[in-house]
Amino acid sequence: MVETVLRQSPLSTCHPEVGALAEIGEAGAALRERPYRTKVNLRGDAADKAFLKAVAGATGIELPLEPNRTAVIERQFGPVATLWLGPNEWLFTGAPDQAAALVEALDGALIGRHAAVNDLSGSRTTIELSGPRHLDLLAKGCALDLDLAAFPVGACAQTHIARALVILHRTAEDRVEIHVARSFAEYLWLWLLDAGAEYGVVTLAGAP
Amino acid sequence: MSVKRGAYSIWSLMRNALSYHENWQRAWRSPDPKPRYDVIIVGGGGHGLATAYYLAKEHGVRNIAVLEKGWLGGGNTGRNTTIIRSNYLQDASASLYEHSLKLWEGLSQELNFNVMFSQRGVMNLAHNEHDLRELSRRTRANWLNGIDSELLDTTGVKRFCPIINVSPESRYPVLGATVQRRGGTARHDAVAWGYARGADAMGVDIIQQCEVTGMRIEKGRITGVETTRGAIAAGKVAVVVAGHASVLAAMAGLRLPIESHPLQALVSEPIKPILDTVVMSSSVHVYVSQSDKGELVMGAGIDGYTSYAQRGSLPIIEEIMASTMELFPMFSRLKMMRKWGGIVDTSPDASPIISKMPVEGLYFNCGWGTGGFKATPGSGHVFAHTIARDRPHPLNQRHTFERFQSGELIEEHGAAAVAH
Amino acid sequence: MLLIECPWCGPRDEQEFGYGGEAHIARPAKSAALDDAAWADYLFHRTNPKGLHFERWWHARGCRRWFNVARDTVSHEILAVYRIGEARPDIADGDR
Amino acid sequence: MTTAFRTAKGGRIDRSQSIGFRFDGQNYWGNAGDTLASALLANGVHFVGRSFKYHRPRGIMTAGSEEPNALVQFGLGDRTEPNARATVVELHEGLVAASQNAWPTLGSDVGVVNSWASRLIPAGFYYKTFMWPRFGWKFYERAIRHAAGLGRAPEGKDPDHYDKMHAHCDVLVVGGGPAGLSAARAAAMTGARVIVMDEGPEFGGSLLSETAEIAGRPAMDWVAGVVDELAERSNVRLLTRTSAVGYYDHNFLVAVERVTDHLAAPPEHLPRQRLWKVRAKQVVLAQGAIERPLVFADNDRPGIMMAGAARSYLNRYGVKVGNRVVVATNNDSAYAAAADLHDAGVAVTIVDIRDEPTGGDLPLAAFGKGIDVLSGHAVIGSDGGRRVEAAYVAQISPSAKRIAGSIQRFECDAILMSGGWNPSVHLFSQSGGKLAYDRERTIFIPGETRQQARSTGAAAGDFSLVDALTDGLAAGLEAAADAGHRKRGGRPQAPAVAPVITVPLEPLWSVPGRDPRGRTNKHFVDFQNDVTAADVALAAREGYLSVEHLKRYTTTGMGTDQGKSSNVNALALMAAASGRDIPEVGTTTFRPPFVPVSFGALAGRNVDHLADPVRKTPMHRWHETAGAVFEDVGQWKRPFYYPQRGEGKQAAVNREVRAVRNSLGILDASTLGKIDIRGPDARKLLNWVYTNAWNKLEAGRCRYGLMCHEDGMVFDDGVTACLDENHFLMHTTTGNAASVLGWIEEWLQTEWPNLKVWCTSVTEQFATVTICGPNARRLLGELCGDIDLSSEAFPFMSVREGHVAGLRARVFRVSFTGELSYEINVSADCGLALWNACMMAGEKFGITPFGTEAMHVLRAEKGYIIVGQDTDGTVTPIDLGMGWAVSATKDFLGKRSLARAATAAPGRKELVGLMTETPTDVLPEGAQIVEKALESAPMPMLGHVTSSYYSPNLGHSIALALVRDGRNRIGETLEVPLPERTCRVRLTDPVFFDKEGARLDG
Repeated sequence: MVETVLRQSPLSTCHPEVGALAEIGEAGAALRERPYRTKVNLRGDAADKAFLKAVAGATGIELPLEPNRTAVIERQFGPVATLWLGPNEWLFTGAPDQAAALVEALDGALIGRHAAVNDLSGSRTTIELSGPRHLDLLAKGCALDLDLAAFPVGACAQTHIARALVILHRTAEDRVEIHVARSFAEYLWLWLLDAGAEYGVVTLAGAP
Repeated sequence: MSVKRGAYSIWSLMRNALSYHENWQRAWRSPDPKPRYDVIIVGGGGHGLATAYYLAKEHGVRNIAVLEKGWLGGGNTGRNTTIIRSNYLQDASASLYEHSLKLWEGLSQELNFNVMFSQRGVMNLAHNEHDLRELSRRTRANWLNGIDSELLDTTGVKRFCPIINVSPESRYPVLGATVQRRGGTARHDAVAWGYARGADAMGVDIIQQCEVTGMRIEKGRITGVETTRGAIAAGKVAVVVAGHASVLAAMAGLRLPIESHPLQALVSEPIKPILDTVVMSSSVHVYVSQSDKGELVMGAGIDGYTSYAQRGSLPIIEEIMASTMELFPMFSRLKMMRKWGGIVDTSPDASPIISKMPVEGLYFNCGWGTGGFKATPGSGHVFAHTIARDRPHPLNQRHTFERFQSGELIEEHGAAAVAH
Repeated sequence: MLLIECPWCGPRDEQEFGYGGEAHIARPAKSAALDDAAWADYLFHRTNPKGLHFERWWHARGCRRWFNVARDTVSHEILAVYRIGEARPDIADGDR
Repeated sequence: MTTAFRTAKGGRIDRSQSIGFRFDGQNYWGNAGDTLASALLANGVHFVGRSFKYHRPRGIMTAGSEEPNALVQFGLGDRTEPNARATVVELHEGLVAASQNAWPTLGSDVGVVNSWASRLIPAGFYYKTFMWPRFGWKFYERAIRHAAGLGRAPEGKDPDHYDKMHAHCDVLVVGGGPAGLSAARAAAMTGARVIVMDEGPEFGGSLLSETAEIAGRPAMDWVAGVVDELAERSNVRLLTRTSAVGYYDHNFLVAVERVTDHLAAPPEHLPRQRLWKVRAKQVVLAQGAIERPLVFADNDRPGIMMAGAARSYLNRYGVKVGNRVVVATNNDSAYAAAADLHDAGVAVTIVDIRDEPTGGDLPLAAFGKGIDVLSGHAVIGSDGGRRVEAAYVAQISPSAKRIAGSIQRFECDAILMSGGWNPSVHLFSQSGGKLAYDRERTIFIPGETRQQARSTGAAAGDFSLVDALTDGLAAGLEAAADAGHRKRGGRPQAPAVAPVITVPLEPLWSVPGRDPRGRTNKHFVDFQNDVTAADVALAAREGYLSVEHLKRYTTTGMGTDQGKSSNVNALALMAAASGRDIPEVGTTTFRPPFVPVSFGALAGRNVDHLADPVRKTPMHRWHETAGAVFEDVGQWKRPFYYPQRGEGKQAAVNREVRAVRNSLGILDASTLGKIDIRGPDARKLLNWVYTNAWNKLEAGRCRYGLMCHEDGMVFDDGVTACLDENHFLMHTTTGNAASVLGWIEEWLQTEWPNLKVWCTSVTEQFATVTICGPNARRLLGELCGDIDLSSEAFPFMSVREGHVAGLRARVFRVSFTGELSYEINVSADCGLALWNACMMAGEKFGITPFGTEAMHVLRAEKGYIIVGQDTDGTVTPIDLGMGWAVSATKDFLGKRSLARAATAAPGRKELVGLMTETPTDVLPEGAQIVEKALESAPMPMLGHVTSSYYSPNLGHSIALALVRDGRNRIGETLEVPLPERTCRVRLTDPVFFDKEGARLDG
């Protein structure tokens, strides 16, 4: 596909080339872009059992119905995380280049149902934030309670960091994924670097 | 009835110094309410007191009471950032504010009370093409309305206010501005006190700590008010209570096109003079001037939710400061000393209602939103006329309550986005 | 700074929300049949009470859902949060 | 280094570490652990400033953040800070500070003339004069402003940066003294998340200045133990140098941490200050108390200070504030200061207003030490110049509060005063809590609370150490329990402390002076703003009776200290002067911030390159490289025009405009809002939100629509494509992308929850490249093989899917320029690739990138409006001449408003075209239009120019305008008065170019 050769992520010029510094070392936090990851948005009625069943049938994913929680399943190309974005909205995230297949599967399964599937892979990029001080760094711009008890592994939230709207997803105790609209990505990247300077922050080579 | 009282002057000040200032008289009396007044004005802020003053002075009405639930000037009069200008867009607004500005220009002498009207100029900044176009439109309308206004380019801005950051590298660089040199600031409390003293001298009863709790209406006509100090009969009742207009309207069974919002302002610690004009920017949401005490006086937009609490939320202040840092990076190490909130009554077209109401003998003056202070003298003047003659003054004939039905609005959002 | 409980996402800072004014103002079904005064009442006139206020908010920087809030406009205390379509809770001014 | 007033031992300073610093050009030595104030006092320097109005010499009055007098210009150059309180500035090597409000020097200040003229300038004098001549105020004001202000602002940009931090906890404890630490420890034991913050560099609060013992050991040992214990707990965060400044709704508190102000060389990676924004489930307020001055004649000379402060300087900093001191008091607490100073070898005389101050333990101890005590006496005045030299003491008759006997002069070098202590209720008051007046103790204490907060210790009016420890502990446990955390096992106990018996103070709000009417000497109430007891009496006399009038008329409490030490005295004096009770006068509402907060801390990181997000399209870097000049459109940067070497704006725009009309232009339209709309009721939704009808739009076709708010005024427009029977893609203007979606969601969710429609923003999913001009089809033909581009197969206002330059694309054949035009959407990641492909393939057509300005000219030639430029929120579709887009049959949002009396009336302002008589005359946008220009203003205006350009294609300027009754006036000539000339303009149809639309097909 032409796309995979020519495409450019919004942060492609911000982080070091592949093979450059890839260690967090003494730094308090590390930033890494995870470009091109699949992001498919689904709208549908959570109260409609047939809808939920159709989605599960097509994808094997049980849509999370609890607010701000994710459901993760393993696929051969890696995990697919389904994020609750609203009572009738979810976001599937996973390895790059899976959107077309996912959209097709969903569209196929949801024919005749009131649902909307949109490939939004190009509209957002993902920044992974990790390191011993990553939550302190986040707390500088994010008003959510990020304590493990309040925001456990598997939690997600739509909120804002400084002046950028984001979707946060705690993927592990020591890391958070931040999905950010591409036009805000550079701002957020620079903001994280600036706010992280106090702890020392390294930028790792982008990797999907 | 009128009250004889010595005039204020440097001579009276010297004379009183000889007696250690122990012989000054009260600036106004504290009478008990009478059973009946020809006109009751509800609200002892600048607008209400000015209304009483002009009713007594120009319309010969003498039997007037001003009822204030707290202390004079304790509402928005004493809580605003005191900016005065008349460079409004629409003819109906511009003529009203210009009328007011002209009254400001002689007000200290008129009242024999120094309101410290300081014509240091008011500058409105443009940060993008849209702003430039809007300011150009407003200024050109001002010219044809006979209102002084100038268009400045970036160099002109820098010359007029040398400490402004006009770097093109700024996030929202300064592309130009308008300036109204006759605009400026005044001492807000003094306006209330000056009108109170003047009205009192003409026999107006100014009654503080007297809250109106109900309206007496018989056969579609107002006959008086209930208050925390008893019922008071009145021929006419004029309500001018800013943030609380809806509350008073509800007492008369009316709903207004008004929402009450917190509006915050703040002052810095006093510093030596650095800013000799008023700088306003509607697209980065800040306005700032420096008081005669040396404090920087600043404000921004309203809080988003309705409220009757005289306080707002922190983010508004954080936004003001971020904007301020863009325009004045040198202010960073100065300190906010005090901040406060007022309750502003916002109308759909950002223009006031100065109007007769569906109840006979009832008049409302409200909806000034964030910009009422500058209008104080003019508002009182035309409102007094409206009350006395039971019909609007030519300058407020479009500021009716009914315009929201006909759709003949006086749209001033552009000019009033952060209108102070 | 208000802490508003989104019916789905739980308590979040005021900054995540947008204010939508007075709640329970239904759009007149036959707007053409209204006279100018009735239309103005729907369009512009508001209760704007001092005290208990039923109002709409939306979680603009979160799940983007609209919902209703019963809030005291003096103390800013939030007395109830309920979803669109749910009945106005039975709270009277002074119930606190 | 010898510093004359440093004690031989004791205190919490590091005697091994000498620190050199400079004040007013003079070099001094202090020690690590000193504040600037304590170091100056150690050097015997009391005189550090001049007062605001009278320029009277002033000294250091307190040892805390409530300091009204000792304000200094701290630091140099761009790091200088005006009005820093010397009492909280921590000493560091090389510190430089200077006095303020004095010229040319502190010692010989010309402003002192104000003091000589002070009789002429009582409170509010300026309201009574400076009114003549009428324009004189300008000149008077200049002089007044010159004299006003305290410190100087830096001249350059702040080299430091500022941080913000959000935090959440179960229990926030404000104040790290005995009560606060006790509360924090108890709360922490329950497992609750606890934050405890204190203003000072170390915890301990009042204990830092105490000699008391806790559990049989020095109190600071207990503090150290508790702090160590808390520091080890993972559920506790300890913050020092952190002042809680604001208590907002819903238990949201704001605090400022001073991170580097105390460092000689701040590391670059650290912020200067950090603004903490804490959301706490429960709050314990334990901020202690602030001592009240006594209001006696000349109570403001350098060397006159609070007794508690003197004790603090002695016990905490190892500084004697004088060698011979007179202690003036009306309560027991000052006896502790007297006793400690006595023990340090200072000659002490206590002057107590009370007749029999014998009941309390502290006076007993002082008597025991043999300290002279004059009971029933008061300090009624002072003598001295730049330093107090003597106290005047007289017996006070208990009944009349008059001077009863002869006046004695006590030589001294310091007078310590104590008028009792005010609980620090500022945050409590900010939280909406009501204050209650305790008549017995003459203090305001926290009353009914409005938030999840409790006050404890001295902040609650419980001044004893025993109370602080036990009440603090209880408050901590209760707060934790209310936050859902209970202590398992036994209840912790407060440590044992020897109780101290105190007897009540005896208020004497204004100490009589030698002149019975207080005429000759000033009795200061508010030290910073020079408000005297006589000023308060004057305010009462003139009727400024409410507390707010008092403050505003006299300026009491309006200084940088916000009246922390003066408020109650002022209230009491007003009460006395107006024959009322103190609570009747009222309490002031305490407003944030508790202490002044730097602007920088409030702005935080939202400055410089992070001031506001810069939104960039996927092709942004290409535009940059091509030398584009950008325009801010909301947060977006859009290419405005692309000047070639040496080209000005007009030349560049002309070239770009011609290129589009003559061959081919390319525009980055990625910023347009895009909303994916799906569902069986999608058409119903479109029918509601657009003024025109959408029932018949077929799949693959596009339609233009106008949106109105319910007020009937146009607020957005754009093209919506039907992708499938139930699937639409809506385009909005760049600026309204978010608000249109929000508006639609609002209607859907609140008014039409039964409509089956899903809306999803896809604005950022697609990059949009617009190619337009006669050669657009040829270019697209070269890049796209799977879409039939013929006019029949792909007509104007339709959409197709296929591949462009090998990229999956959706192509819209729409036009905002009047030329044959395609808008190509590809995944945003591939926007640059598409752009590059177009540029390469378009080279042979002379493809020309054009910016928003050329786009504006092109659309204006066609009479296409820009919402927000040709409309302003007062314009209906009818006014725009777009009645054709308004459905007569269906209802839509805003429709009813169009029928309102004034909205439906004839003669409204309508969109027309304008042609100037002189072709090259380009009208300024915003210019006003009149029937006939008059000699002078006012002139009745008919409308204004909304858009105006030079059209290189027509060789003529063109303009759009809103003109009253404009469509009926087409053909008429009107005038546009400009400052330098008047332009005559002919009203025309708004479409200037290709009226028949022939060019749309290339």
